[in-house]
Amino acid sequence: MTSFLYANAFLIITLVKIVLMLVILLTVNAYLTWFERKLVAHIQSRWGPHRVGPHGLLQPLADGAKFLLKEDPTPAGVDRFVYFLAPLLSLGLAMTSIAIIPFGPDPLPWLILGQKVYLGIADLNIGILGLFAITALGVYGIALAGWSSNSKYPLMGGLRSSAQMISYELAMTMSVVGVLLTAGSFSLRDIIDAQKNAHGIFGWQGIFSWSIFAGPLPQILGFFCFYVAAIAETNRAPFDLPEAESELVAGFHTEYASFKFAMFFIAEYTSMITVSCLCSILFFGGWLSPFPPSWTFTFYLPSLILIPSGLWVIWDGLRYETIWGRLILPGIGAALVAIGAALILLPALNNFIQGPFWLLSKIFVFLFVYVWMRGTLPRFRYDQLMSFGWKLLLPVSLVNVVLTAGAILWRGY
Amino acid sequence: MNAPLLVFFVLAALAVGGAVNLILQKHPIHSALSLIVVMVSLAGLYLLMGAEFVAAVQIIVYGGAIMVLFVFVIMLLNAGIEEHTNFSKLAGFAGIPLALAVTGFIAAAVARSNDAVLSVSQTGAVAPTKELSTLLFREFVYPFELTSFLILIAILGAIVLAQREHS
Amino acid sequence: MPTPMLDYLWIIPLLPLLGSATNGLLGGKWPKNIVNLVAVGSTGLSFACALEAVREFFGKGQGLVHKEFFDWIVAGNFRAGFDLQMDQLTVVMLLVVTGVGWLIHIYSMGYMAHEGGYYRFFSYLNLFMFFMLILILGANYVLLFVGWEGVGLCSYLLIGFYFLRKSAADAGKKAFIVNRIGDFGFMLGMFLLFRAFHTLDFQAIFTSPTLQGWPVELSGHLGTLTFACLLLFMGACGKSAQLPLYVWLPDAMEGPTPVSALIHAATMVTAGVYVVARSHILFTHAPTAMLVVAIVGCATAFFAATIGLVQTDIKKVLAYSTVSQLGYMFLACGVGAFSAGIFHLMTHAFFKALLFLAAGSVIHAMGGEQDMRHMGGLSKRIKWTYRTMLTATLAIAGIPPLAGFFSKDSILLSAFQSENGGANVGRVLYGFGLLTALLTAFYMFRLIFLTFFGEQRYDEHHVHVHESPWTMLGPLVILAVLSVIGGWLAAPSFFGGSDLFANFLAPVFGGAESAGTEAAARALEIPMAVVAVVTALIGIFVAFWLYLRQPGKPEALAKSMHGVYTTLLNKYYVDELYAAVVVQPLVWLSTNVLWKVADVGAIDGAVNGIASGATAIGDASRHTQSGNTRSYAVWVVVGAIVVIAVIFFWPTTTAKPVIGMVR
Amino acid sequence: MIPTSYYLVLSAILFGLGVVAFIFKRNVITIFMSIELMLNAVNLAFVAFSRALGQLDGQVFVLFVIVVAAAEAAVGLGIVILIARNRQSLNVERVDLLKL
Repeated sequence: MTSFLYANAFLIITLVKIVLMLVILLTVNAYLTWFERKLVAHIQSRWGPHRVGPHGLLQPLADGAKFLLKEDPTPAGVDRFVYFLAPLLSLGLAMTSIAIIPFGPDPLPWLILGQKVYLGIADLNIGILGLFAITALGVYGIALAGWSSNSKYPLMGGLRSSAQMISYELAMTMSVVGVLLTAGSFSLRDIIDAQKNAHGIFGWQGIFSWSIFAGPLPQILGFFCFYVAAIAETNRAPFDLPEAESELVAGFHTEYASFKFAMFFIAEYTSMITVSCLCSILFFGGWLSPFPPSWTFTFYLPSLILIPSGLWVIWDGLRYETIWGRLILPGIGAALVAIGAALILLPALNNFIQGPFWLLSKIFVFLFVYVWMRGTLPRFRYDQLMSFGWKLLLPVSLVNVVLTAGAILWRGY
Repeated sequence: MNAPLLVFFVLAALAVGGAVNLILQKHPIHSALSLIVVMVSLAGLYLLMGAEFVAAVQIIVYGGAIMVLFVFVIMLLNAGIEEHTNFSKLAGFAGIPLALAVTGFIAAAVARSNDAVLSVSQTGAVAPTKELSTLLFREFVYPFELTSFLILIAILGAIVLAQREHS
Repeated sequence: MPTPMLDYLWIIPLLPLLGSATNGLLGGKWPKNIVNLVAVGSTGLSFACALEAVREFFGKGQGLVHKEFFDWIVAGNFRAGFDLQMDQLTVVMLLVVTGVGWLIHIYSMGYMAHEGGYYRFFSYLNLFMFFMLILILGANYVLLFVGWEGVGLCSYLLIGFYFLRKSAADAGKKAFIVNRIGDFGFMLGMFLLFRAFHTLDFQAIFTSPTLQGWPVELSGHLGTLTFACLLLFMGACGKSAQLPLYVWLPDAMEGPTPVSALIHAATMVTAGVYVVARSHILFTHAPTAMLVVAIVGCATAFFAATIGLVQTDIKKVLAYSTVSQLGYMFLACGVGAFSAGIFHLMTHAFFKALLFLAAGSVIHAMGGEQDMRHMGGLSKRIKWTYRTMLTATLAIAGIPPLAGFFSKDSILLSAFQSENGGANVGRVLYGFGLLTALLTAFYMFRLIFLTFFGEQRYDEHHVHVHESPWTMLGPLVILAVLSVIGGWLAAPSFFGGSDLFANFLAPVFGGAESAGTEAAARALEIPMAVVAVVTALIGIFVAFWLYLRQPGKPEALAKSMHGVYTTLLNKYYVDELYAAVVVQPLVWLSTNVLWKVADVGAIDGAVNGIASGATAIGDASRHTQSGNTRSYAVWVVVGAIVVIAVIFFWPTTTAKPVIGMVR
Repeated sequence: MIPTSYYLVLSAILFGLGVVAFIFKRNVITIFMSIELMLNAVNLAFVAFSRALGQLDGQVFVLFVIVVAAAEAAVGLGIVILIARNRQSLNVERVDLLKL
């Protein structure tokens, strides 16, 4: 038995990783919706969900249940196969794209089945290209959904989204080229390492060596183009024309209900996460700490954040209206404090945690910006969208490529 | 029956199946989807051969751009089931034999050729993208530039063709 | 010392070519002044370049400048390069061509002002300049021949300039065809030379040991060189209108007068003389050929002069005088006085161009009237034209101290002294030359008197006589000056000095000059001159007496000597003769054999047959065009299969490797 | 492991299927797709050879083929749109004005 395990350790570990990743991803997605609703609500000075569970913390569960239990009608005259294929495609591709992202520099502190286990499922050495390949296929889900619903609003939505995605894919790919030129590799790991070694402005380490600030040419333009194009790729506000309620009801997924709709929903949030990952990895040094490596005390930053917030949660929980809140919130707080304490007590674990900690916090920041934008910006008009993509983003990203190449030649990287 | 061979056969079966399905399907969208399947599985084969960059480009350009364009056009024209006219007698009776002849000829050429290369097994390190790019931008730089012109002209042509002449 | 112009000698011919191209291609749209600017500018520039080149040439010291610019024909060991060369002879020709050519361009601006096809005219004229310059600068017979044919073409184009007038078109054709006959000979001559020397480069031939060791082919003995020279001379006869190929030149007067001046008096027609002078070394090796040249020249001179006596068309008279003057030049070459020939060529270029231009001015004044019988008494009305033309006439008549006197005198002298073919031959030649001089003086002054003196025989109301613009008169004056002073180069030889011109050309002709012994020359010089002048005066007096004193006389004479008169009037019926002997048979042959049988039967038959065959095949095969795309697809596939089959399954012993095919 | 000839035969089969589609499909767009299919088959052969010969030229050619295919698709689909617009049909057999 064990011999079998050891023989196919790689396969088994990978499978386990995949399952774990799925679970985590789904949870995160769920709570991302909660986070978004809360945040948008506060931006619009509302309370947002606060009925189900303390601070509406159980709202995602409620939503999930609703998605599962609602009636799932299939409109007449749809192309059944494609109609069912479309959501699967979107979700599947969105999920797959996460698999390429590495979440930490070092393997786990302990061996499993005699193997070093890295955070992250597959580490292709054409990583970023593979990612783009997958996102490139992502358009089918939406387009086909729009077409197969055999109804005019979805068709419109589908057409729009496929046009939009093709247009912005170009800009997105182009804007990354600068970083690739600097790093000289497609592999995400190599890209991050290149940023670690790059000496930044004034030769400072840490934040100033990230490729947005450092490198032959700071990739500010590149980042701008990439982020905007990526938002458009994920059909998020202010580029969410495919599902523009005011004109297309719900765009491509008008005809989808309950769980199939949920799939699109999850796919969208997953791709949001992917994009955030990419932004932080390509431009913000991935898991690199913003402080110079010499500042060892920053290793305790996770704990310093966890413990006070845990304490705050406890304190807040004790003053909560409902009995449930007064029971659950302190529990969470206690858990946070415990983790913080554990990090202080186990230096090995603490060292291991640094990379993921920084990466995750960066991802969180970008997700925040996502929601922030949605809460703030109005939606583009379609022609504005197109002209923006073709006449501004693409040229700018091309300029960025040229400048970077020139800088590399000039500064002899 | 080792793993790569297994993978090869799976992908090959996928490709062939997709191609057959392309022929059998009546609706262009379905044909397009099956073609996408073919392309993706070909990309898989490229990966198997270690041609990672080509595989990626295959998916990005073919799958992500060209086929999207096809689907887009199908959606735009709202193309329905293709009507089964049979005006061309010639195609009717000569089609299958001809296709068989092409396949047979090529296969036979492969079979009866005594070239050592044919028996070379596809193994070894992955094709380094750096070398590929070096080749592309050193030896093949003129063709490369020419293709850029080609693309430009194609874009213009597409625009000119597709725009409605508004009087 | 740097010699930029010599290093870039090709610029001199290139400029007119550019001008020609510019005018010919774009000039149609342009206003006249721009066309003028281009044409006159280009020729003027090339004249300036020529002057600069000559200056550098002298600065460089005597001797030959030979530049190879690029290979043109290279076949085996034969090389005909675009090589230009420059020696004293070239200098003379170059200055004459560019200078006179330029003046005539200026003149043409005025003369052609009211003509159609203005730009066309100037384009042709520039093109002619280009080819003429190639002709005189070329360093081998092939390049020379290019220029030779080129000027022929231009003269054709310009004679037929008024191509709507049938006579003009015919004259053009005539000139062209007659020239072809000569060129045929010229080509044969070249082939012969190539066979003998395995090269056609001037220097290579003239300095080749083959030629040095060549035995002089004595009179009566016909060797390769003799034949080659005779053939070359045949070409020269064609181009320079000598017997028996002179017939085209008088008709060439159909062209515009500046053309007659430039091409048919000053430059092109002298090409023959130039060729003979250029290949003087060959000729000196072939006395027989020289004798022929001399005789033909002399005969032509006399013959043309006699015809000139009775012509009434002012330009025709000049044409025949040109022919006879050319005869003089050949006479000079024939008796071995090449420098004298070239000298006469130069002076003749001056005064004959002047004569033509003045005649053009007269015609201009008379509103297109060319018949002298309808002129008269113009001397008061158009003074400048009169004065210049009188100068030229005196010059051609050989009155000292004008140019014509010196050149003609030296020719006669050398003719008198030549021992080639026995002393008597020289005497006879001299006699005819003298007689010709007399006739020349006579008909030229006949022209003057008929045109400018006596009572006016034209109608005031129809033609209002007016002097020409200064664009026309300027060149006249300049040429007049030249034809006065042009001869003084040779003057010192009379006052015990030496002939500067001959000395100047000496490096080229060197020993070839068989101008007798200096002492004998000295002794003869003065008497000869006196005789010649007296002859000329007699001629002038006769003309004066006949045409001013007793205007009735000429008709009476014509009556009395009716036969002679009509014969002369009809130019000895040469044209008719040619028509009967050559033209008619040719026409018959081409009509009945070439046209009716060969062309209609064979060629057209073949063409039509092919066409109808194609139609039939197309009609048969058009049924494959079903218009059905899928069928086309099938055909494509069939083609693909055939290709594959051919590539892979072509029967060979061993199976082909796939890669071999793929690579 | 996997002999090159496998790849070649596979590409031959795909090409043949492409030919079949090329002849038997009536829809212009589908015919285009069959052409793309044939191109893909050729690409496969290219990569296989480049791999077997250990030189990358084949892969470069593949890139060129892909570019050309993209251009062809752009123009071709433009033409298709025109056809659909003018003849209200995508059936190639209905586009047969070029008759005797």
